[in-house]
Amino acid sequence: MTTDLVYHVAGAGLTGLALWRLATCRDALRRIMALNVLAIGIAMVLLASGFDAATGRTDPVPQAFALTGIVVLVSVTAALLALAERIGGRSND
Amino acid sequence: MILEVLPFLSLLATLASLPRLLLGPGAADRIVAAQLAGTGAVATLILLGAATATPPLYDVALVFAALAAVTGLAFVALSGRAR
Amino acid sequence: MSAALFGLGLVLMSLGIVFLFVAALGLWRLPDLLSRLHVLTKADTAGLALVALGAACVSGSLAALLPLLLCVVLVAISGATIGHLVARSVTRRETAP
Amino acid sequence: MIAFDIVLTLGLLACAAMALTLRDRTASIAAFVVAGLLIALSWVRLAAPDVALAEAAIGAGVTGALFLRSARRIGPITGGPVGGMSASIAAALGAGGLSAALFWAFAGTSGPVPYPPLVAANLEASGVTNPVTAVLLNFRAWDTLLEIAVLAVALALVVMLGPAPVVPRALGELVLPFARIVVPLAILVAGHLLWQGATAPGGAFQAGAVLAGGMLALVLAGIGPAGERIVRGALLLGLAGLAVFVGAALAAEGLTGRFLGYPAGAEKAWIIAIEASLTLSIAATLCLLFTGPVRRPHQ
Repeated sequence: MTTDLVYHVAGAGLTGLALWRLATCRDALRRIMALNVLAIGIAMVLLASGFDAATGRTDPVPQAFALTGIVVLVSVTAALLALAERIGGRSND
Repeated sequence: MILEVLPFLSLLATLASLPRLLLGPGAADRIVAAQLAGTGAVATLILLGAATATPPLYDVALVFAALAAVTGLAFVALSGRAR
Repeated sequence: MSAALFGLGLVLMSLGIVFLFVAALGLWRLPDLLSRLHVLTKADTAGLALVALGAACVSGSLAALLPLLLCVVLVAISGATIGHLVARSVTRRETAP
Repeated sequence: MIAFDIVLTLGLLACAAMALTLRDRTASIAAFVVAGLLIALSWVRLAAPDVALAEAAIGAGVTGALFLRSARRIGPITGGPVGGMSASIAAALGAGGLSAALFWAFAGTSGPVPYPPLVAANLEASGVTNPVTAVLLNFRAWDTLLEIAVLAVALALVVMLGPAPVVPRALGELVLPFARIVVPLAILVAGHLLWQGATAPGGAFQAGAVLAGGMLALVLAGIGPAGERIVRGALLLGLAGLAVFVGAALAAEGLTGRFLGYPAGAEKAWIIAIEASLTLSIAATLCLLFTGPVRRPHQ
Protein backbone atom coordinates (compact mmCIF):
# COMPACT_ATOMS: atom_id res chain seq x y z
CA MET A 1 0.00 0.00 0.00
CA THR A 2 1.81 3.10 -1.18
CA THR A 3 0.94 6.74 -1.54
CA ASP A 4 0.56 6.72 -5.31
CA LEU A 5 -1.81 3.73 -5.17
CA VAL A 6 -4.11 5.63 -2.79
CA TYR A 7 -4.23 8.58 -5.17
CA HIS A 8 -4.71 6.33 -8.19
CA VAL A 9 -7.80 4.89 -6.51
CA ALA A 10 -9.04 8.36 -5.52
CA GLY A 11 -8.49 9.77 -9.01
CA ALA A 12 -10.31 6.86 -10.63
CA GLY A 13 -13.11 7.24 -8.07
CA LEU A 14 -13.49 10.96 -8.78
CA THR A 15 -13.56 10.27 -12.50
CA GLY A 16 -16.23 7.62 -12.15
CA LEU A 17 -18.37 9.81 -9.89
CA ALA A 18 -18.12 12.73 -12.30
CA LEU A 19 -18.94 10.60 -15.34
CA TRP A 20 -21.99 9.17 -13.59
CA ARG A 21 -23.29 12.64 -12.71
CA LEU A 22 -22.57 13.94 -16.20
CA ALA A 23 -24.73 11.15 -17.61
CA THR A 24 -27.62 11.36 -15.16
CA CYS A 25 -28.01 15.03 -14.30
CA ARG A 26 -30.11 17.56 -16.16
CA ASP A 27 -29.01 20.71 -14.34
CA ALA A 28 -26.44 22.79 -16.25
CA LEU A 29 -24.53 24.06 -13.21
CA ARG A 30 -24.28 20.56 -11.78
CA ARG A 31 -22.92 19.29 -15.07
CA ILE A 32 -20.26 22.00 -15.22
CA MET A 33 -19.26 21.08 -11.67
CA ALA A 34 -19.08 17.42 -12.70
CA LEU A 35 -16.78 18.44 -15.55
CA ASN A 36 -14.51 20.15 -13.00
CA VAL A 37 -14.42 17.02 -10.83
CA LEU A 38 -13.68 14.93 -13.94
CA ALA A 39 -10.69 17.10 -14.84
CA ILE A 40 -9.37 16.96 -11.29
CA GLY A 41 -9.71 13.18 -11.24
CA ILE A 42 -7.74 12.84 -14.47
CA ALA A 43 -5.05 15.24 -13.20
CA MET A 44 -4.81 13.18 -10.01
CA VAL A 45 -4.29 9.95 -11.94
CA LEU A 46 -1.69 11.67 -14.12
CA LEU A 47 0.25 13.07 -11.16
CA ALA A 48 0.02 9.82 -9.21
CA SER A 49 1.57 7.93 -12.11
CA GLY A 50 4.38 10.51 -12.22
CA PHE A 51 5.02 10.17 -8.49
CA ASP A 52 8.16 8.31 -7.54
CA ALA A 53 7.70 6.88 -4.07
CA ALA A 54 11.40 6.02 -3.74
CA THR A 55 12.62 9.62 -4.06
CA GLY A 56 9.41 11.36 -3.02
CA ARG A 57 9.55 13.50 -6.18
CA THR A 58 7.06 13.92 -8.99
CA ASP A 59 7.87 14.06 -12.68
CA PRO A 60 7.84 17.76 -13.70
CA VAL A 61 6.20 17.11 -17.07
CA PRO A 62 2.85 15.83 -15.69
CA GLN A 63 3.07 18.64 -13.14
CA ALA A 64 3.25 21.18 -15.95
CA PHE A 65 0.33 19.45 -17.70
CA ALA A 66 -1.78 19.50 -14.54
CA LEU A 67 -0.96 23.18 -14.00
CA THR A 68 -1.93 24.02 -17.58
CA GLY A 69 -5.05 21.94 -17.16
CA ILE A 70 -6.16 23.85 -14.07
CA VAL A 71 -5.88 27.23 -15.79
CA VAL A 72 -7.64 26.00 -18.93
CA LEU A 73 -10.30 24.40 -16.73
CA VAL A 74 -11.15 27.64 -14.96
CA SER A 75 -11.44 29.56 -18.22
CA VAL A 76 -13.62 26.85 -19.77
CA THR A 77 -15.76 26.81 -16.62
CA ALA A 78 -16.27 30.56 -16.83
CA ALA A 79 -17.22 30.38 -20.51
CA LEU A 80 -19.64 27.49 -19.90
CA LEU A 81 -21.21 29.29 -16.96
CA ALA A 82 -21.76 32.37 -19.11
CA LEU A 83 -23.42 30.11 -21.70
CA ALA A 84 -25.57 28.44 -19.03
CA GLU A 85 -26.67 31.82 -17.70
CA ARG A 86 -27.58 32.90 -21.19
CA ILE A 87 -29.59 29.74 -21.84
CA GLY A 88 -31.26 29.10 -18.52
CA GLY A 89 -30.98 32.30 -16.55
CA ARG A 90 -33.81 34.45 -15.42
CA SER A 91 -33.96 37.38 -17.80
CA ASN A 92 -33.85 40.08 -15.12
CA ASP A 93 -31.40 39.66 -12.30
CA MET B 1 7.00 10.26 14.88
CA ILE B 2 4.85 12.82 16.68
CA LEU B 3 5.39 15.47 14.00
CA GLU B 4 3.58 13.29 11.48
CA VAL B 5 0.60 12.70 13.75
CA LEU B 6 -0.15 16.43 14.10
CA PRO B 7 -1.14 17.08 10.44
CA PHE B 8 -3.37 14.03 10.59
CA LEU B 9 -5.19 15.35 13.64
CA SER B 10 -5.50 18.74 12.00
CA LEU B 11 -6.98 17.10 8.90
CA LEU B 12 -9.55 15.37 11.10
CA ALA B 13 -10.45 18.73 12.65
CA THR B 14 -10.82 20.17 9.14
CA LEU B 15 -13.12 17.38 8.03
CA ALA B 16 -15.17 17.73 11.23
CA SER B 17 -16.90 20.78 9.77
CA LEU B 18 -18.43 18.69 6.96
CA PRO B 19 -21.53 17.54 8.93
CA ARG B 20 -22.51 21.16 9.47
CA LEU B 21 -22.05 21.77 5.78
CA LEU B 22 -24.33 18.83 5.07
CA LEU B 23 -27.01 19.66 7.65
CA GLY B 24 -27.18 23.42 7.26
CA PRO B 25 -29.91 24.41 8.00
CA GLY B 26 -29.35 27.79 6.37
CA ALA B 27 -27.14 28.71 3.46
CA ALA B 28 -25.03 30.92 5.74
CA ASP B 29 -24.30 27.96 8.05
CA ARG B 30 -22.86 26.05 5.13
CA ILE B 31 -20.66 28.94 4.05
CA VAL B 32 -19.40 29.36 7.63
CA ALA B 33 -18.56 25.65 7.68
CA ALA B 34 -16.60 26.03 4.43
CA GLN B 35 -14.79 29.05 5.86
CA LEU B 36 -13.84 27.03 8.93
CA ALA B 37 -12.57 24.20 6.73
CA GLY B 38 -10.41 26.78 4.97
CA THR B 39 -8.72 27.74 8.23
CA GLY B 40 -8.27 24.07 9.02
CA ALA B 41 -6.61 23.54 5.63
CA VAL B 42 -4.20 26.42 6.34
CA ALA B 43 -3.31 24.82 9.69
CA THR B 44 -2.87 21.41 8.05
CA LEU B 45 -0.56 22.87 5.42
CA ILE B 46 1.54 24.62 8.06
CA LEU B 47 1.81 21.40 10.07
CA LEU B 48 2.71 19.39 6.96
CA GLY B 49 5.37 21.97 6.15
CA ALA B 50 6.80 21.72 9.67
CA ALA B 51 6.63 17.91 9.67
CA THR B 52 8.40 17.45 6.35
CA ALA B 53 10.65 20.54 6.66
CA THR B 54 9.49 21.96 3.31
CA PRO B 55 8.99 25.74 3.61
CA PRO B 56 7.35 25.99 0.12
CA LEU B 57 4.22 24.63 1.78
CA TYR B 58 4.04 27.82 3.84
CA ASP B 59 3.53 29.64 0.53
CA VAL B 60 0.54 27.43 -0.30
CA ALA B 61 -0.86 28.18 3.16
CA LEU B 62 -0.25 31.88 2.52
CA VAL B 63 -2.21 31.76 -0.75
CA PHE B 64 -5.13 30.08 1.03
CA ALA B 65 -4.98 32.64 3.82
CA ALA B 66 -4.85 35.58 1.40
CA LEU B 67 -7.88 34.38 -0.56
CA ALA B 68 -9.78 32.80 2.33
CA ALA B 69 -12.41 35.51 2.31
CA VAL B 70 -13.28 35.61 -1.39
CA THR B 71 -15.90 32.82 -1.35
CA GLY B 72 -17.57 34.15 1.78
CA LEU B 73 -17.45 37.66 0.38
CA ALA B 74 -19.03 36.47 -2.86
CA PHE B 75 -21.78 34.74 -0.89
CA VAL B 76 -22.62 37.83 1.13
CA ALA B 77 -22.23 40.31 -1.71
CA LEU B 78 -24.24 38.35 -4.26
CA SER B 79 -27.02 36.99 -2.05
CA GLY B 80 -30.30 38.67 -1.23
CA ARG B 81 -31.78 41.46 -3.24
CA ALA B 82 -29.62 43.07 -5.87
CA ARG B 83 -29.04 46.70 -5.18
CA MET C 1 18.23 25.07 23.66
CA SER C 2 17.03 23.84 20.32
CA ALA C 3 15.52 20.73 21.93
CA ALA C 4 13.62 22.97 24.35
CA LEU C 5 12.45 25.11 21.45
CA PHE C 6 11.34 21.98 19.59
CA GLY C 7 9.43 20.78 22.65
CA LEU C 8 7.78 24.18 23.05
CA GLY C 9 6.80 24.08 19.37
CA LEU C 10 5.21 20.65 19.80
CA VAL C 11 3.24 21.80 22.82
CA LEU C 12 2.03 24.94 21.03
CA MET C 13 1.01 22.99 17.92
CA SER C 14 -0.86 20.39 19.97
CA LEU C 15 -2.65 23.15 21.87
CA GLY C 16 -3.57 24.76 18.56
CA ILE C 17 -5.05 21.50 17.30
CA VAL C 18 -7.08 21.23 20.50
CA PHE C 19 -8.48 24.67 19.69
CA LEU C 20 -9.30 23.54 16.15
CA PHE C 21 -11.21 20.57 17.55
CA VAL C 22 -13.03 22.85 19.97
CA ALA C 23 -13.99 24.99 16.99
CA ALA C 24 -15.34 21.94 15.15
CA LEU C 25 -17.23 20.87 18.27
CA GLY C 26 -18.70 24.35 18.58
CA LEU C 27 -19.85 24.21 14.99
CA TRP C 28 -21.66 20.97 15.78
CA ARG C 29 -23.15 21.82 19.15
CA LEU C 30 -23.96 25.53 19.16
CA PRO C 31 -27.66 26.11 18.53
CA ASP C 32 -27.87 28.86 15.92
CA LEU C 33 -25.92 30.69 13.24
CA LEU C 34 -25.03 33.75 15.30
CA SER C 35 -23.47 31.67 18.06
CA ARG C 36 -21.66 29.54 15.49
CA LEU C 37 -20.05 32.67 14.11
CA HIS C 38 -18.16 32.97 17.42
CA VAL C 39 -16.34 29.79 16.47
CA LEU C 40 -15.18 31.27 13.20
CA THR C 41 -13.75 34.43 14.70
CA LYS C 42 -12.33 33.20 18.00
CA ALA C 43 -11.54 29.52 18.51
CA ASP C 44 -10.40 28.96 14.95
CA THR C 45 -8.16 32.03 14.78
CA ALA C 46 -6.61 31.21 18.14
CA GLY C 47 -5.99 27.64 17.02
CA LEU C 48 -4.29 28.73 13.82
CA ALA C 49 -2.16 31.30 15.67
CA LEU C 50 -0.94 28.65 18.12
CA VAL C 51 -0.23 26.20 15.29
CA ALA C 52 1.75 28.82 13.36
CA LEU C 53 3.72 29.84 16.45
CA GLY C 54 4.55 26.20 17.14
CA ALA C 55 5.59 25.63 13.53
CA ALA C 56 7.87 28.67 13.70
CA CYS C 57 9.49 27.23 16.84
CA VAL C 58 9.94 23.80 15.24
CA SER C 59 11.38 25.05 11.97
CA GLY C 60 13.58 27.38 13.98
CA SER C 61 14.39 29.85 11.21
CA LEU C 62 13.49 33.51 11.05
CA ALA C 63 12.81 33.23 7.31
CA ALA C 64 9.88 30.91 8.03
CA LEU C 65 8.42 33.32 10.56
CA LEU C 66 7.25 35.94 8.05
CA PRO C 67 4.88 33.76 5.97
CA LEU C 68 3.50 32.15 9.12
CA LEU C 69 2.83 35.54 10.68
CA LEU C 70 1.19 36.77 7.48
CA CYS C 71 -1.01 33.66 7.40
CA VAL C 72 -2.30 34.32 10.90
CA VAL C 73 -2.94 38.02 10.23
CA LEU C 74 -4.75 37.31 6.96
CA VAL C 75 -6.94 34.55 8.39
CA ALA C 76 -7.78 36.63 11.47
CA ILE C 77 -8.88 39.62 9.39
CA SER C 78 -10.74 37.46 6.86
CA GLY C 79 -12.55 35.51 9.57
CA ALA C 80 -13.56 38.63 11.43
CA THR C 81 -14.77 40.36 8.28
CA ILE C 82 -16.75 37.38 7.00
CA GLY C 83 -18.23 36.81 10.45
CA HIS C 84 -19.35 40.42 10.62
CA LEU C 85 -20.77 40.42 7.10
CA VAL C 86 -22.69 37.16 7.53
CA ALA C 87 -24.13 38.33 10.84
CA ARG C 88 -25.04 41.66 9.29
CA SER C 89 -26.84 40.11 6.34
CA VAL C 90 -28.75 37.71 8.61
CA THR C 91 -29.86 40.34 11.11
CA ARG C 92 -30.84 42.73 8.33
CA ARG C 93 -33.02 40.05 6.81
CA GLU C 94 -34.65 39.25 10.14
CA THR C 95 -35.49 42.83 11.06
CA ALA C 96 -36.45 44.00 7.59
CA PRO C 97 -40.02 43.25 6.53
CA MET D 1 1.57 9.28 6.56
CA ILE D 2 -0.42 6.64 4.68
CA ALA D 3 -3.30 7.18 7.12
CA PHE D 4 -3.25 10.88 6.23
CA ASP D 5 -3.50 10.03 2.53
CA ILE D 6 -6.37 7.60 3.03
CA VAL D 7 -8.41 9.97 5.22
CA LEU D 8 -7.67 12.86 2.84
CA THR D 9 -8.86 10.98 -0.24
CA LEU D 10 -11.93 9.65 1.57
CA GLY D 11 -12.81 13.20 2.62
CA LEU D 12 -12.21 14.38 -0.93
CA LEU D 13 -14.51 11.73 -2.38
CA ALA D 14 -17.15 12.58 0.23
CA CYS D 15 -16.93 16.29 -0.62
CA ALA D 16 -17.13 15.62 -4.35
CA ALA D 17 -20.14 13.35 -3.83
CA MET D 18 -21.82 16.05 -1.73
CA ALA D 19 -21.03 18.71 -4.32
CA LEU D 20 -22.56 16.59 -7.07
CA THR D 21 -25.63 15.27 -5.26
CA LEU D 22 -26.93 17.82 -2.72
CA ARG D 23 -30.15 19.49 -3.83
CA ASP D 24 -29.32 22.82 -2.20
CA ARG D 25 -27.25 25.07 -4.47
CA THR D 26 -25.27 26.77 -1.72
CA ALA D 27 -24.52 23.47 -0.01
CA SER D 28 -23.31 22.01 -3.29
CA ILE D 29 -21.02 24.98 -3.97
CA ALA D 30 -19.70 25.04 -0.39
CA ALA D 31 -18.87 21.32 -0.66
CA PHE D 32 -17.13 22.01 -3.96
CA VAL D 33 -15.02 24.75 -2.36
CA VAL D 34 -14.02 22.41 0.49
CA ALA D 35 -13.18 19.75 -2.12
CA GLY D 36 -10.87 22.35 -3.71
CA LEU D 37 -9.05 22.75 -0.36
CA LEU D 38 -8.60 19.00 -0.06
CA ILE D 39 -7.40 18.76 -3.67
CA ALA D 40 -4.67 21.32 -2.97
CA LEU D 41 -3.63 19.20 0.03
CA SER D 42 -3.54 16.14 -2.25
CA TRP D 43 -1.24 17.90 -4.71
CA VAL D 44 1.04 18.77 -1.78
CA ARG D 45 1.12 15.11 -0.77
CA LEU D 46 1.91 14.14 -4.37
CA ALA D 47 4.99 16.41 -4.21
CA ALA D 48 3.56 18.94 -6.66
CA PRO D 49 3.65 22.28 -4.80
CA ASP D 50 3.43 24.28 -8.05
CA VAL D 51 0.11 22.67 -8.90
CA ALA D 52 -1.04 23.06 -5.29
CA LEU D 53 -0.36 26.81 -5.43
CA ALA D 54 -2.42 27.21 -8.60
CA GLU D 55 -5.23 25.04 -7.24
CA ALA D 56 -5.25 26.97 -3.97
CA ALA D 57 -5.47 30.32 -5.71
CA ILE D 58 -8.08 29.30 -8.27
CA GLY D 59 -10.09 27.01 -6.02
CA ALA D 60 -10.24 29.47 -3.14
CA GLY D 61 -10.45 32.67 -5.13
CA VAL D 62 -12.12 32.29 -8.49
CA THR D 63 -14.14 29.09 -8.93
CA GLY D 64 -16.33 29.44 -5.84
CA ALA D 65 -17.19 33.04 -6.70
CA LEU D 66 -17.97 32.07 -10.31
CA PHE D 67 -20.34 29.28 -9.28
CA LEU D 68 -22.03 31.47 -6.66
CA ARG D 69 -22.63 34.16 -9.28
CA SER D 70 -24.17 31.74 -11.74
CA ALA D 71 -26.22 29.96 -9.07
CA ARG D 72 -27.73 33.29 -8.10
CA ARG D 73 -28.70 33.97 -11.71
CA ILE D 74 -29.89 30.54 -12.75
CA GLY D 75 -31.94 29.87 -9.63
CA PRO D 76 -32.62 26.67 -7.69
CA ILE D 77 -32.16 23.20 -9.08
CA THR D 78 -35.21 22.12 -11.02
CA GLY D 79 -36.03 19.01 -12.98
CA GLY D 80 -35.35 15.44 -12.03
CA PRO D 81 -32.61 13.15 -13.23
CA VAL D 82 -32.29 12.03 -16.82
CA GLY D 83 -34.25 8.82 -17.29
CA GLY D 84 -35.32 6.65 -14.39
CA MET D 85 -33.70 4.30 -11.94
CA SER D 86 -32.61 1.86 -14.63
CA ALA D 87 -30.92 4.62 -16.64
CA SER D 88 -29.10 5.75 -13.50
CA ILE D 89 -27.90 2.22 -12.78
CA ALA D 90 -26.75 1.78 -16.37
CA ALA D 91 -24.86 5.08 -16.21
CA ALA D 92 -23.30 4.07 -12.89
CA LEU D 93 -22.16 0.76 -14.39
CA GLY D 94 -20.70 2.51 -17.43
CA ALA D 95 -18.94 5.15 -15.38
CA GLY D 96 -17.63 2.55 -12.95
CA GLY D 97 -16.31 0.46 -15.82
CA LEU D 98 -14.58 3.44 -17.39
CA SER D 99 -12.97 4.50 -14.11
CA ALA D 100 -11.84 0.93 -13.45
CA ALA D 101 -10.28 0.88 -16.91
CA LEU D 102 -8.54 4.18 -16.15
CA PHE D 103 -7.20 2.77 -12.89
CA TRP D 104 -6.02 -0.40 -14.61
CA ALA D 105 -4.33 1.56 -17.39
CA PHE D 106 -2.43 3.96 -15.15
CA ALA D 107 -1.79 2.13 -11.87
CA GLY D 108 0.51 -0.41 -13.50
CA THR D 109 2.70 2.17 -15.20
CA SER D 110 5.08 2.93 -12.35
CA GLY D 111 8.15 1.90 -14.28
CA PRO D 112 11.12 4.06 -15.21
CA VAL D 113 9.98 7.14 -17.12
CA PRO D 114 12.18 9.14 -19.50
CA TYR D 115 11.24 12.66 -18.46
CA PRO D 116 12.82 13.34 -15.04
CA PRO D 117 16.40 12.50 -16.16
CA LEU D 118 15.89 14.48 -19.37
CA VAL D 119 14.60 17.51 -17.47
CA ALA D 120 17.38 17.25 -14.90
CA ALA D 121 20.02 16.99 -17.60
CA ASN D 122 18.79 20.08 -19.45
CA LEU D 123 17.84 22.18 -16.42
CA GLU D 124 21.17 24.00 -16.58
CA ALA D 125 20.49 25.18 -20.12
CA SER D 126 16.90 26.29 -19.44
CA GLY D 127 17.96 29.35 -17.45
CA VAL D 128 15.81 28.56 -14.41
CA THR D 129 16.19 26.02 -11.62
CA ASN D 130 12.53 25.23 -10.93
CA PRO D 131 11.94 22.20 -13.19
CA VAL D 132 8.21 22.93 -13.60
CA THR D 133 8.89 26.47 -14.79
CA ALA D 134 11.57 25.11 -17.12
CA VAL D 135 9.06 22.69 -18.67
CA LEU D 136 6.32 25.33 -18.91
CA LEU D 137 8.31 28.18 -20.41
CA ASN D 138 11.24 26.54 -22.15
CA PHE D 139 10.96 22.86 -23.02
CA ARG D 140 7.21 22.88 -23.72
CA ALA D 141 6.64 26.62 -24.17
CA TRP D 142 4.55 25.83 -27.25
CA ASP D 143 1.90 24.19 -24.99
CA THR D 144 1.87 27.19 -22.72
CA LEU D 145 1.42 29.53 -25.68
CA LEU D 146 -1.63 27.53 -26.77
CA GLU D 147 -2.94 27.62 -23.22
CA ILE D 148 -2.80 31.41 -23.22
CA ALA D 149 -4.67 31.26 -26.52
CA VAL D 150 -7.38 29.17 -24.81
CA LEU D 151 -7.68 31.83 -22.11
CA ALA D 152 -8.03 34.52 -24.77
CA VAL D 153 -10.70 32.49 -26.60
CA ALA D 154 -12.66 31.98 -23.37
CA LEU D 155 -12.45 35.71 -22.69
CA ALA D 156 -13.68 36.49 -26.20
CA LEU D 157 -16.55 34.02 -25.77
CA VAL D 158 -17.61 35.61 -22.48
CA VAL D 159 -17.40 39.07 -24.04
CA MET D 160 -19.60 37.96 -26.94
CA LEU D 161 -22.13 36.29 -24.65
CA GLY D 162 -22.23 39.45 -22.57
CA PRO D 163 -23.51 38.24 -19.20
CA ALA D 164 -25.13 40.80 -16.94
CA PRO D 165 -22.52 42.75 -15.00
CA VAL D 166 -21.91 41.82 -11.37
CA VAL D 167 -23.54 44.32 -9.02
CA PRO D 168 -22.53 43.49 -5.44
CA ARG D 169 -24.63 44.58 -2.47
CA ALA D 170 -23.41 47.44 -0.34
CA LEU D 171 -21.53 45.81 2.53
CA GLY D 172 -21.04 48.71 4.88
CA GLU D 173 -17.88 50.32 6.10
CA LEU D 174 -16.29 47.36 7.83
CA VAL D 175 -15.08 45.85 4.58
CA LEU D 176 -12.80 48.83 4.06
CA PRO D 177 -10.14 47.82 6.62
CA PHE D 178 -10.31 44.33 5.15
CA ALA D 179 -9.74 45.64 1.64
CA ARG D 180 -6.94 47.94 2.81
CA ILE D 181 -4.97 45.16 4.49
CA VAL D 182 -5.82 41.89 2.77
CA VAL D 183 -5.79 43.01 -0.86
CA PRO D 184 -2.35 44.70 -0.73
CA LEU D 185 -1.01 41.62 1.03
CA ALA D 186 -2.48 39.43 -1.72
CA ILE D 187 -0.72 41.56 -4.31
CA LEU D 188 2.49 41.19 -2.32
CA VAL D 189 2.07 37.42 -2.26
CA ALA D 190 1.49 37.43 -6.02
CA GLY D 191 4.70 39.37 -6.62
CA HIS D 192 6.59 37.01 -4.33
CA LEU D 193 5.28 33.96 -6.21
CA LEU D 194 6.17 35.48 -9.58
CA TRP D 195 9.68 36.37 -8.49
CA GLN D 196 10.52 33.05 -6.90
CA GLY D 197 8.99 31.04 -9.76
CA ALA D 198 12.40 30.75 -11.41
CA THR D 199 13.97 28.93 -8.49
CA ALA D 200 11.17 27.59 -6.28
CA PRO D 201 7.49 26.65 -6.62
CA GLY D 202 5.61 29.60 -8.09
CA GLY D 203 5.30 31.33 -11.42
CA ALA D 204 3.02 33.25 -13.73
CA PHE D 205 -0.14 31.17 -13.33
CA GLN D 206 -0.02 31.06 -9.57
CA ALA D 207 0.78 34.76 -9.29
CA GLY D 208 -1.90 35.68 -11.83
CA ALA D 209 -4.54 33.65 -10.02
CA VAL D 210 -3.67 35.22 -6.65
CA LEU D 211 -3.80 38.67 -8.21
CA ALA D 212 -7.17 37.87 -9.75
CA GLY D 213 -8.45 36.71 -6.36
CA GLY D 214 -7.42 40.02 -4.82
CA MET D 215 -9.14 41.94 -7.60
CA LEU D 216 -12.31 39.87 -7.14
CA ALA D 217 -12.25 40.72 -3.43
CA LEU D 218 -12.11 44.41 -4.34
CA VAL D 219 -14.96 44.09 -6.84
CA LEU D 220 -17.11 42.14 -4.37
CA ALA D 221 -16.42 44.65 -1.61
CA GLY D 222 -17.91 47.25 -3.92
CA ILE D 223 -14.75 49.35 -4.18
CA GLY D 224 -13.28 47.70 -7.22
CA PRO D 225 -12.50 49.60 -10.35
CA ALA D 226 -15.63 49.93 -12.42
CA GLY D 227 -16.49 52.03 -15.40
CA GLU D 228 -16.31 51.38 -19.06
CA ARG D 229 -12.82 52.66 -19.65
CA ILE D 230 -11.21 50.53 -16.96
CA VAL D 231 -13.03 47.43 -18.16
CA ARG D 232 -11.87 48.08 -21.72
CA GLY D 233 -8.32 48.54 -20.42
CA ALA D 234 -8.53 45.23 -18.58
CA LEU D 235 -9.80 43.59 -21.74
CA LEU D 236 -6.83 44.88 -23.69
CA LEU D 237 -4.49 43.77 -20.90
CA GLY D 238 -6.08 40.32 -20.94
CA LEU D 239 -5.52 39.94 -24.68
CA ALA D 240 -2.05 41.53 -24.52
CA GLY D 241 -0.58 38.43 -22.85
CA LEU D 242 -1.14 36.37 -25.98
CA ALA D 243 0.29 39.15 -28.16
CA VAL D 244 3.41 39.45 -26.00
CA PHE D 245 3.92 35.69 -26.02
CA VAL D 246 3.53 35.43 -29.79
CA GLY D 247 5.78 38.46 -30.26
CA ALA D 248 8.43 36.89 -28.02
CA ALA D 249 8.16 33.63 -29.94
CA LEU D 250 8.66 35.41 -33.27
CA ALA D 251 11.50 37.55 -31.91
CA ALA D 252 13.22 34.45 -30.55
CA GLU D 253 12.74 32.79 -33.93
CA GLY D 254 14.40 35.77 -35.60
CA LEU D 255 17.31 35.73 -33.16
CA THR D 256 18.05 32.04 -32.91
CA GLY D 257 16.22 30.44 -35.83
CA ARG D 258 14.19 28.21 -33.51
CA PHE D 259 10.58 28.87 -32.56
CA LEU D 260 10.57 29.91 -28.87
CA GLY D 261 14.28 29.04 -28.62
CA TYR D 262 15.66 31.77 -26.41
CA PRO D 263 19.15 33.21 -27.07
CA ALA D 264 21.80 31.36 -25.10
CA GLY D 265 22.75 33.04 -21.84
CA ALA D 266 19.66 35.25 -21.73
CA GLU D 267 17.06 32.51 -21.10
CA LYS D 268 16.26 33.67 -17.61
CA ALA D 269 15.64 37.28 -18.65
CA TRP D 270 13.31 36.15 -21.46
CA ILE D 271 11.41 33.78 -19.18
CA ILE D 272 10.99 36.38 -16.43
CA ALA D 273 9.84 39.01 -18.90
CA ILE D 274 7.27 36.69 -20.48
CA GLU D 275 6.08 35.50 -17.08
CA ALA D 276 5.64 39.03 -15.76
CA SER D 277 3.44 40.05 -18.68
CA LEU D 278 1.53 36.75 -18.49
CA THR D 279 0.82 37.35 -14.80
CA LEU D 280 -0.92 40.67 -15.47
CA SER D 281 -2.73 39.25 -18.46
CA ILE D 282 -3.96 36.13 -16.62
CA ALA D 283 -5.12 38.24 -13.67
CA ALA D 284 -7.07 40.62 -15.93
CA THR D 285 -8.57 37.70 -17.87
CA LEU D 286 -9.71 35.79 -14.79
CA CYS D 287 -11.19 38.95 -13.28
CA LEU D 288 -13.10 39.78 -16.47
CA LEU D 289 -14.33 36.19 -16.75
CA PHE D 290 -16.03 36.79 -13.40
CA THR D 291 -17.29 40.34 -13.74
CA GLY D 292 -18.24 40.17 -17.41
CA PRO D 293 -17.52 42.87 -19.95
CA VAL D 294 -19.18 46.23 -20.37
CA ARG D 295 -22.96 46.05 -20.44
CA ARG D 296 -24.28 45.45 -23.92
CA PRO D 297 -25.70 48.60 -25.53
CA HIS D 298 -29.09 47.11 -26.47
CA GLN D 299 -29.90 45.94 -22.96
